[in-house]
Amino acid sequence: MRFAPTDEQEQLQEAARGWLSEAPNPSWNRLITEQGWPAIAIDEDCGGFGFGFVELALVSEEIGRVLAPIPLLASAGLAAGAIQTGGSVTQKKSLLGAISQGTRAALAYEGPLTATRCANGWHLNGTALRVIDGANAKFLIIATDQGLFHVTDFQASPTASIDPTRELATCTLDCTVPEDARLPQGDLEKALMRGWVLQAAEAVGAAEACLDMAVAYAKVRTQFGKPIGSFQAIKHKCSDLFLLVESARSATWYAAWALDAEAEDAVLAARTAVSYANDALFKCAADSIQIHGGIGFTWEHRCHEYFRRARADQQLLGHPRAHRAAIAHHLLGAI
Amino acid sequence: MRFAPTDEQEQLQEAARGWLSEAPNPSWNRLITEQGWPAIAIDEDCGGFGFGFVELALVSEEIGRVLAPIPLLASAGLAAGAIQTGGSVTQKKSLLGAISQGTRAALAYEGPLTATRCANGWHLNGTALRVIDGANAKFLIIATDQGLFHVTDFQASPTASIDPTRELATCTLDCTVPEDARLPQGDLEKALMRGWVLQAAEAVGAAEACLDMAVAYAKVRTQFGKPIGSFQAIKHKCSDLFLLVESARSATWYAAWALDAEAEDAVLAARTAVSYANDALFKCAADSIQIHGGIGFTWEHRCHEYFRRARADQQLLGHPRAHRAAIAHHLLGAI
Amino acid sequence: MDLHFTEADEAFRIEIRTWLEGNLVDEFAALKGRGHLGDMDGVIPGRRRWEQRMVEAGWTCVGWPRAHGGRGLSLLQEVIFNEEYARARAPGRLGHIGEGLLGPTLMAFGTPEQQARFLPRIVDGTELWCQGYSEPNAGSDLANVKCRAEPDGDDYRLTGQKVWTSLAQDSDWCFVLARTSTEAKRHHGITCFLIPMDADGINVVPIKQITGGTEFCEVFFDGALAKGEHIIGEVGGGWRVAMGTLAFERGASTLGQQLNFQTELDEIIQAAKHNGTAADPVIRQRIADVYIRLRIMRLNALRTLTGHDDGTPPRAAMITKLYWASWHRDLGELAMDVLGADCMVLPESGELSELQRLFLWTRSDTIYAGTNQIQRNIIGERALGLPR
Amino acid sequence: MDLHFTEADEAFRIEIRTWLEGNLVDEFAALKGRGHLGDMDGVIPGRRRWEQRMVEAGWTCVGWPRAHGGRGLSLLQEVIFNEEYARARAPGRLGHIGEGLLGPTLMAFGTPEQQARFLPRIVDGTELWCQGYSEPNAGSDLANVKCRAEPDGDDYRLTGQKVWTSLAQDSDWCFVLARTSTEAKRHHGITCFLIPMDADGINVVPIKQITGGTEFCEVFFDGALAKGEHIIGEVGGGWRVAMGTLAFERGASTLGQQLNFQTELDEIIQAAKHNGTAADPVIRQRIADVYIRLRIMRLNALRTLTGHDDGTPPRAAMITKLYWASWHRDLGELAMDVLGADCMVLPESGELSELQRLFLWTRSDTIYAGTNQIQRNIIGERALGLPR
Repeated sequence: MRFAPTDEQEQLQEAARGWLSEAPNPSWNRLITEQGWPAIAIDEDCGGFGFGFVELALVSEEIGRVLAPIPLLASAGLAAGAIQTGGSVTQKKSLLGAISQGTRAALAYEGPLTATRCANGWHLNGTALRVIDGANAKFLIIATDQGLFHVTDFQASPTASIDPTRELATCTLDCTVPEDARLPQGDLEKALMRGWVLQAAEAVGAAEACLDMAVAYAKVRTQFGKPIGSFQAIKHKCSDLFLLVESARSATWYAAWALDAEAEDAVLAARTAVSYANDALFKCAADSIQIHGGIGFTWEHRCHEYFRRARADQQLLGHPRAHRAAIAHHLLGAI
Repeated sequence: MRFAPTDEQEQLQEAARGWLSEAPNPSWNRLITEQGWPAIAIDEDCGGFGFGFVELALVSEEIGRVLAPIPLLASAGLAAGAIQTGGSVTQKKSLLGAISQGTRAALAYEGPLTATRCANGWHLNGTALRVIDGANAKFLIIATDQGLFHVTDFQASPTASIDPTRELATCTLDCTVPEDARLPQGDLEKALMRGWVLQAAEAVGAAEACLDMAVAYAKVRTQFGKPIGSFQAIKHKCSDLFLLVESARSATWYAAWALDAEAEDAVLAARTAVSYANDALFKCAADSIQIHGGIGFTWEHRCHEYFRRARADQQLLGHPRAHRAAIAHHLLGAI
Repeated sequence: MDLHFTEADEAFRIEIRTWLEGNLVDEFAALKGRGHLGDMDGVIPGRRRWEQRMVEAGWTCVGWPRAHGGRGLSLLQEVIFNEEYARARAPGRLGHIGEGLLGPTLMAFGTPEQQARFLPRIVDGTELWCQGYSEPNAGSDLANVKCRAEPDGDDYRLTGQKVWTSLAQDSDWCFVLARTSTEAKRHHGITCFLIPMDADGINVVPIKQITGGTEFCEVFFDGALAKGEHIIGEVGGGWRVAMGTLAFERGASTLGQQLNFQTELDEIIQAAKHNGTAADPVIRQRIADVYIRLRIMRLNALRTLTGHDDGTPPRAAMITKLYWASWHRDLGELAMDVLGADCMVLPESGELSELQRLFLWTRSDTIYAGTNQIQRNIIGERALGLPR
Repeated sequence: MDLHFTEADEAFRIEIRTWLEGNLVDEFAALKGRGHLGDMDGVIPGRRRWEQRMVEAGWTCVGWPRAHGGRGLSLLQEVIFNEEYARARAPGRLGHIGEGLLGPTLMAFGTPEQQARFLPRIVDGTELWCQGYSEPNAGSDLANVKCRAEPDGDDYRLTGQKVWTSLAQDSDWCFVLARTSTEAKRHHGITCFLIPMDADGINVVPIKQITGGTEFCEVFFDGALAKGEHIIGEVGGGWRVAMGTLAFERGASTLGQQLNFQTELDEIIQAAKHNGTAADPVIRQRIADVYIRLRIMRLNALRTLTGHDDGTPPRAAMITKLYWASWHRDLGELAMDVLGADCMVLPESGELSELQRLFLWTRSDTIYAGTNQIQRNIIGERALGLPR
C-alpha cells in the first residue's frame, strides 16, 4: 500500500510543473513535440507511453494549477477514454494512435444527437453544446441514442464562456458514416468518468493555487501593523481551504488509482472526486478573492480567472449536485 | 412610523422580564393571579386587556429568553387565535372570556381528526400529535376535515420530548358535540399564524439569551492570556449571531404589527418571522455551546436547554423548510 | 409600534413617483437600471444631463437642511425618495459622493466659508466629487495613510497614491486624507484636504475589475497643490473627519437599495420560471430564503430610522453592510445556479449578461467599504463590547 | 500509487474478523455498539470481562513492539485491526487510554524501570489508565496548568483540579500534569506524574453531560501523593511529554472510526427509507454529501499512513480532527432532519434514542481534544506557516 505518487510519478509531476512554469500557455504543437502528454495513458501497442490515469491526473493537477489552456481533458481524457473502453481493436490502433501522436479529439454528448441506420451505414444528425475543444478537434466521439460513433465530418463554432481558459464549441452534424464508425462497446459513462477524474485533478491543482496565493499574500500583506494571516478570520479561512484541497486530493488520487486498477467502486470514486473537488475549487477561488481584498477583484490579478474557471467547471460534465443525485440513487434507490 | 415598542410597550416588556427573573418557573395560577398574560390580546368586551399581538409578542420574547415553561403560545396564541378569527360572538364571549380568566386551552391539528354529522350535531374522532399543553388544557380547538371545533371531552397523555421546557401531549377524541361547537369562520392558517408570531418572539428572546451568555462568557474566559472574545474566531461568531438576532427581531416585530394591523402580507410576514427566527435560534444555541467550550456541553449549564428547544421548535407548527416551501409557492406557483 | 406611513408621507411618495414617471422618458428612458454598482462608470454624459434635470426640479440633496439648499426632508421621506428612485430604476446618481459624503462632512466639520463655497455647487450639480481615503496599504487600516502633505507657504503639496476612488475620471474635486506629520502617532498627523482634480500633478488611472468594468481608479499625486483654506477641520484632525464621513457612508444612502435588489431577484425568479428550475425543490428553498432575507433587510433598514431619543441609530444598524453584502453575494450565486449550464455561456454580444455581472461583481461587495471581516470586528467591538 | 492490501494483510483481516465473530457472542453480544464516545461509561463490568477475553487472545496493544509485549503490527495492520473491530461493532475499549496514550508516552519518555513496571499491566489489562491534563482554566491553553505539585521528600503532593477526565471512576492510575515551579515561564515548570487513583486525597466527581451521560469527570487532588520515581521525563519537562502524548492522541487510534461512522450513517439511511424522506431531493443531496465526505475521510486516513521517508506523517494529517468532528456534527443534524417531527419525541423508555444521542453528543466533538478553532490555528500555523 502506497497512497502517494511513486518517485517516478513524482518526477513526472515535477517535470510537468517545471515545464508549465516556463510555458504556461504553450501551443499544442509545442506540447506534442516537447511533452507528448496525450500519449501518457494510452497503451504502448497503440503508440502510447503505457502509463495510466494516475500519471495523467498528476499532470492534470499541474495544468489546473496554472489554468493552462491545454485540452488534455478533451482528447486524452474523454475521447481516448471512450475509445479505450468502447472501441474495437482496429479503432483503438488507429484512433488512439492518432491521439498519441497529437491529433486533437473531443467528446460531444450534450445533444440531442441521433443516429439512424441507412444504406451506407449510419446517418448522424444533431447539435451538441459545450463540447470541450470542439472547434479544434480533428475528430469527435459523439454519444447518440444508438451508442458512440467517431466522426470527422462536423461543423464547430466556438462558444464564448465566462471561463476563457477552457475553449468550448457547439458542434453540428449531418452526415453519413460507415458501420465501423460505431464503437462496438461504447459506454458514455465510462468515457465521462475518465473526464471526471481529470477534471477533478485539474480542480485540485487550481484549488491549491488559490490557497497558495492566498497564504502567500496573507503572509506579506499587513494591516494594523500585523500580517493579515495572523488574524484568525484569515488564518482559519486558509485552514478550511487546506482541508478542502487535501481532501479533494485524496479523493482524486484514489479515483485515478481505482480507474487504473479497475476497482469495483471506480465510478463512485470518480463522482466522489469530481463533485467534491469542483465544490472545493469554488470555495477556494471565492475565498481567495476575499482574502486578497481589493486587489482580489481586479482584472489584473489572476484570482478572478480561477473564480471563473471554478464556476464554469461546476457545469462541465455534470454539476456536483447531479453527481450527488447519482450517488443518492446508488444509496437510496430511485425517487 | 415608529418601528420600536412604545414607552408603554417597553414598560410591559420590562415588567415581564423583571417578574420572570424572580419567578422563572411560575405556576399557572400564580401567572394568572399576578400577571394575567393570557388576557393581553383579547378584546375588552370578552374580558381581556384589549392590547394586541405586539404586546403578546414582547412578553413572549421574555418567556423565550428564560425558557419559562409558560404555554402562552397554546392558549393565548393558538387557541384564542382560532376563536378570535373563527368563532361566533357567543363563542368569543364564553371561550375568550374563559382564556382571559386563565382557563388553559390548546390547538390540536396534527391529526388525522375527523368530524361527521350525526343526529345530535357532530361526531369527532381521531388522534392528534404534539399538542402543546394538551395534557393541561381544559378545552381544545381541533382542526378537522369539516373545520374547527371546540371540545372538552378528550383524553390526553403527555409526550416526552427532547425539550423538557415545552409540554406536549397526544390527544384522543371520540365524542359527540352539539352544532354550536363548530367555529363558523374557523380557519386553521389564521390560528397558526398567531402561533407562528409568538413562537418567533420566543425564539428571538431565546436566541438573544444564547448570544448574551456567549458574549458574557467570551469577555471573562481567558485562554493564552487574553479573553477569548478578543479572538476573531469567537468575536466574529458573536457578530454573526447578533446579525441573526436583530434580523429575527425586525421580522418578528413586523409580523406582530402586521397581524394587529391586518396588513395584507400578514401571513407572509408570520412565515418569514418564524422560519428565520427558528433557524436563527438553532444557530445561536449551537454556536453558544461552541463558544462556551467544555462547560457548554455539561448538563448543568443551560446552553443545552436552549439547543434542545431550538431543535424541537424547528418541528413545532411547521419546519422552517415548510414555511419556505409555502413562500416559494407564493413566489413561484405550484411545482 | 406603528409602521403606517402618514398621509403626508404617502402624498410625498406619489409626488416623487409621478415626477420620475414623467421624466424618465425620451433620452432618459435608456438610462434605466444603469450607473449602479458595477456600472458606475457607465453612460456618464446622459447621467450628467439627468443630474441637471434633477437639479431643475429640486430633487438633489433632498435630505439636506433648507439652509444649505436642501429640501429638509425627514429621514423617512428620504427613504421614500430613495425607494421610489430605485423602483423607477432611475440611473445611479453621479452626485452621490458630494451629496451623501462630502456635504454632510462639510456641514459637520467645515467652516461657514467652506460651506458657502462648496455646498451650493453640490446642490446645483456643477461640481462632482470623489473620495481619496483608501491607499494600497491603508484599506481596512485607514490610520496607515502614507500620502504626504508638505507645507508650501499657506498651502500644501500632496504626494502619494490613492486607490478604489470611484468616478475619479469624472469628478471636479476630491477630498483626500494625507499625512501632515510623520512624528505623531498613527491616528494623529492626518489631515483632510479638498483638492481640484484638474490641479497639476494629479494622474488618474482606471482599475479594470473582475467584470471588465473600470468604475474604480487609482489617483496619483505628485506635488499637487491643495490650498490651506480648503483643509477640513484642524490640521492633524483628519482622523476625526474621516470617521465622521464613514458614519455617513453607512447611513441613509443605502435605504433604497432593497428595491434595486428586488429587481434583481425578480429577474432571477423570471429565469427560474422560464427554464423550469422553479420546479426544483432545492432551488425553491433558496429562492424563498433570499426572498425572506430581502424582506428582512428592508425591515432592518426601517428599524434603523427609529433610533434612540438622542438621535443615534439603534446598535442593530451596525449589521447593515455585513447583511446586504452577504445577501447580495448569495444572490449572485443563486442566479448562476438558476441559470444552470447557461450560466457559463456569454450572450451573443460577448459581454457579460446582467446576471453574470451580478455574480462576478458581488464578490467585491463583501470587500469594499469595509470587508465582512472588518464589519464583524466593528459589530463585535462596538455593538457587543467584546475586547480588541 | 498502489492501494492494494497484500495477501498477508488480507489474511490478517480474516484472522481478526473471524476471531471477533467467534467471540462477540453470548454475554458479549449485548456489548455490541456500546461504550463508544457518548457512552464511554456504559456497561463497565461486561467490558472489563471483554478486555480479559482480548488479553487472552493477544489482541491488546497490537501496535506495540513485541519487546513491550505487543504484536508489533504494521501501521496498516493496525488500521485493519481497528476497521474490523469497528465493523464487528465490538465495544469501546476500556484500556484505550493506557494502550493509545500512556503506553506510547512511556515508551518515548519513560525509564526502563517505569516501562517494566507499567507496560505489562496495560498489555494484560490489569491496570486501567486515565489522563489528567485539562483543567478548568487550561483547556485550549494547556500551558496554563495550575495544579500544584509540592515536594515531600523524594515525592510530591498534588493539589488542584483536573477536568474532562474520561473513565476516572474506573481507572487504576492517572497521568497528571502539575506545576513544580511557579517561577518558570508558562511552558516550563510543568511536570508529568503518574499517580494511583486510590491514593488518599483524590476525589472523583462525574460530570453530567448534554446527553445525560457521565463519561467525563472532574478529579480533585488535595495533597495526594505522587512518587518521585513515577515522574515521566524530567522535573519541569512535562510540557514536552504532554506534546508527545497529544501527538499520539491524533495518531492511528482514530483510524477505525470511519466504520463506526458508517454504521451510524447506515442507520440514518434506513430511517430515511423507512419514513419516506429518502424521496426528498434536499435530504438526498445531504445524504450523498455526508456519504462522499465519509468516503474521503477514510481516504484521508489511509493517506496519512504513507508518510515522508523520515516517518513523519504528511502535513495533510493535521486536518484529521477538524474533518471528522465537523462531519460528525453535520451527521447529527442530518439524523434529526431525516427523522422530521419524530426527532423531538423521546422513545417509550424516556431515554434518548441512538440518533438523538448522536445529535446532542456531536456538539461536543467540535470541542474536546482541541476545538475546531484551535485545530484551525494549528493547521494555519503548522501546515501553512501563517504567523501567530
